[in-house]
Amino acid sequence: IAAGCARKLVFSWAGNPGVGSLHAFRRAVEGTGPPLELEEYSHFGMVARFQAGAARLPFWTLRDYAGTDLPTANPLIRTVTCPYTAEQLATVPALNPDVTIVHAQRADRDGNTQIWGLLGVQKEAAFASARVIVVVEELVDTAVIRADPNRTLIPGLVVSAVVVEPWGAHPSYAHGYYDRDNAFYVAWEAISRDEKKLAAWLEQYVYDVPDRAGYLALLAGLTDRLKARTQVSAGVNYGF
Amino acid sequence: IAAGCARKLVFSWAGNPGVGSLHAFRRAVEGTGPPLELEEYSHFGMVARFQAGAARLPFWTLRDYAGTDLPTANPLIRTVTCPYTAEQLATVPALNPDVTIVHAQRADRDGNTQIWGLLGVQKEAAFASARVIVVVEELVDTAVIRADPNRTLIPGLVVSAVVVEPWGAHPSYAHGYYDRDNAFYVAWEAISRDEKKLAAWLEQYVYDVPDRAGYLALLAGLTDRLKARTQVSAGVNYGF
Amino acid sequence: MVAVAARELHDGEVVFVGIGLPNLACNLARATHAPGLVLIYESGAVGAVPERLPVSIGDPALVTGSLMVCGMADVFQCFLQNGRIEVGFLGGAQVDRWGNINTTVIGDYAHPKVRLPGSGGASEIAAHAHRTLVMAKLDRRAFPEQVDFLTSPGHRCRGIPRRELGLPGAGPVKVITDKAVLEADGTGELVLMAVYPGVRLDDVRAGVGWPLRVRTTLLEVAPPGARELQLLREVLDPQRLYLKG
Amino acid sequence: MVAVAARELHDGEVVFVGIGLPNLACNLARATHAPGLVLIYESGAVGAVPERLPVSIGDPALVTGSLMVCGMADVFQCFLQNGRIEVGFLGGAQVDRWGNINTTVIGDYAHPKVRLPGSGGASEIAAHAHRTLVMAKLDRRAFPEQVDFLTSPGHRCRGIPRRELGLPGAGPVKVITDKAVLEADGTGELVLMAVYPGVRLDDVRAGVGWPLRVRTTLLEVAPPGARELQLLREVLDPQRLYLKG
Repeated sequence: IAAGCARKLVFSWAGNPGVGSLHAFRRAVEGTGPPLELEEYSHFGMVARFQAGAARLPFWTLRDYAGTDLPTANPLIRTVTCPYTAEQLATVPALNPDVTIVHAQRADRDGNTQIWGLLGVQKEAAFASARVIVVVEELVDTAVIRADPNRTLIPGLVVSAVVVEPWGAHPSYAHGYYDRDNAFYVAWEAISRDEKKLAAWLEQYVYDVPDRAGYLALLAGLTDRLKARTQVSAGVNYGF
Repeated sequence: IAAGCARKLVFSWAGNPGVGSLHAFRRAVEGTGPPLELEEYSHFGMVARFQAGAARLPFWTLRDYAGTDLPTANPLIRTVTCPYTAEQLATVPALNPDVTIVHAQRADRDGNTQIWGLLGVQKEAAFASARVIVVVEELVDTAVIRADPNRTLIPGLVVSAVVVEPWGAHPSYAHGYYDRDNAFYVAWEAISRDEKKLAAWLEQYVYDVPDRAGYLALLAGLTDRLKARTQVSAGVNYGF
Repeated sequence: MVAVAARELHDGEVVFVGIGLPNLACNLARATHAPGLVLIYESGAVGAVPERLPVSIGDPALVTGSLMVCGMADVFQCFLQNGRIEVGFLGGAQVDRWGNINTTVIGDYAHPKVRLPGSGGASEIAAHAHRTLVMAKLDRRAFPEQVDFLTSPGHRCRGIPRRELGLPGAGPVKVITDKAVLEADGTGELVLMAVYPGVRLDDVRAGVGWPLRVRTTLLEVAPPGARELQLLREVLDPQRLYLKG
Repeated sequence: MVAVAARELHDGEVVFVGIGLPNLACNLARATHAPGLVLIYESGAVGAVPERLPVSIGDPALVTGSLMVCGMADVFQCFLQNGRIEVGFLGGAQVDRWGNINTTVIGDYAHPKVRLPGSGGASEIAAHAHRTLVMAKLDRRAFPEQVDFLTSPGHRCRGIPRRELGLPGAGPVKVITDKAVLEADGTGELVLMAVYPGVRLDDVRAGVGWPLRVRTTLLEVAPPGARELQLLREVLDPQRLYLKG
């Protein structure tokens, strides 16, 4: 938004998690920054849109929005009548992104991707998308995937590209690899509140770095500070 | 069906997997056995019914049945019009069973249930059901569940009872514990084809055994013949 | 405020938890009278036992040691819409006379004075949780007669009673503020139920944008005990991320 | 028949596999010209590499060593309905002139002469797979002009062309029998494309319940090679569960 790349935001929540406001977003919407078109749902609505997209259905049905102003703010929130009970239920339209980028712990070179910890809507977004790029902490042999197929969330047959980029989720975390850089989120409050600071940050950490390694090189001590401790689960028996 | 317990069958496929016909079912429907009411879907239709039930929606939408005779055979297969594209899509009504019985590898005493290998529609059926009974190979400490929460398929908060019954899936299998008793399925062809043999089998293996242990005692050598070999997966790191 | 909210939770209940004060309240309840609370976070952690104060709804501490992790589609469809959530926590920039909540915009939607983050999962929590608890600081601007934007439904939405809207849950049964506790009366209107020690009725009335009615027997909120304060200050939020005092 | 079906599969394709002969065909193709086939079973195993001949669609050998296991909801919604399945296999008690298949009843639905198992996943495979391959023994009763019950849609259903029904996949492009291979012509009618060595045209016509048309250039099916036979008999089905010869 601040870099002027975004024309429209389709969203259900726009804040800095656990910290506060997203100031560039607020400036745009409150009329003091570059204009930004909005298409707004709730979390369930956005999840439902990805589900419809993943199932290649044109819409998804949910019990939601009765009594709220959200359908007025967004005319794409509509209703359907149940063919059995005749009751009215809310609908949202399918979302089929051009590209979905997923961060995962590991994948093989064919894109078979394993994720543990929180799963979000990554499976649904991947199946809904025309192309999928998976960014992984580790590229593993297919034998690692095949040794525990219940951990696979996204099959290679929907993946277009695998990018191997350790620490690629920073400032967020990768469960089992490194923790969230909370100091960064807290610092972002002051950076994003001030348009000049934000421009300087973009210059230093985005425009002026040649690649991800260059970005990480600017963050001294990161790996020592955030590396995950070891707490490995037991395996299960796939023999028969 | 043969024992006269079933009045109506709601189904999508009725065969002896990999072997052939279910003869008691055929006798009933072909008019030479006790009468049986049918409500017939396809697999996808039945899966969709459980999904609707699990989501507490009255129906589920799917692209299916166009051109087939299934909606004629079953008037509960209907259509809905998409509020965005105006296209007609098939619907099936929600299925909310009174009781769902799930077989699983392990659960804790609160019913938090972990399953690996094939998952079927067990999660959806459990969430759709008024009551859930979980039959497990092993009762484990909650710490075992909490050590690998991504393996939990059914949360204890939807489970009414846990039954600890090793070899409880026989003649089917429990992945990682024992294999399918294929000889049983093959033998079933001859037993079920002949009403007298079937009655004798019910007498010996169902009516005359006091409990599951009694049933297993009749099947000498079972555990040696079918016990799973060991092929344990590696764990993953839950540290952060 | 956190201690007061914690007391509203019964042992064994299934609670949909947000970050911040609700998370503190739930973990305080778990550490005191309700060890069997099942905490569910919208990010997909079920039966979470966070060993540190989660800094976001997606904190890895919510996963490690939890009973189950599921996708967000399951959280909203199989837990919330399915009716498995007994208590939901809500907060917001505006709470009105009927318990409606606004987390979307102050002013007009198209040209807002203040743009807020939006619904997140609040709209559906307000619809489906068996009951909701609202936590908000008492302030006249935060408690208007009617919300500028109705994000999460209360007991009467733009004149229509909750029941007629087909909303499954009972709605916001209590609003816990830093000065008083409001509760919904039989008509769904928020009325004053209890005040904190030392708070005068006029202070509360000054913080509310409608003629606030008072329950026949006004109660006084019991202050947090030593054990509650010690847990909050030394164990649950030692860095004072969310606590002020 | 199995070897002929195997040749229809291209390396790297995503195939929805049933038990029995289709499973043999897929695993023969995987062992010969198409090692990169991705086999998906309706039970939820993706990229299966069964080390033994699966005795049921839920065989644990389909899981161990596979690329992914998912629930059946994902199989049908995210793979099949999503359009990710390139080839589907179908079989049935009746296959008609337009490639419609019956696996439900012989005779009237309410009072059938023979009750068959039903659709299983066949109806939706017929609708959604990019193309389907049908395997059935040639027999006049099995190849009627019109199926008694239309379980799985072919190219023309009760007079309505497939395209008008909005079915996403191309339908049954080939029907592989034990005597001949039929293919759908431009109108969707099954016509004779190739015969097995030594099979006479009259034998094929006698096994079909409609005036069977023949493609301009009738082909002869190449018999299975030594390697194919050896794999089938010694590796894939040594116990002759599905193979006769």
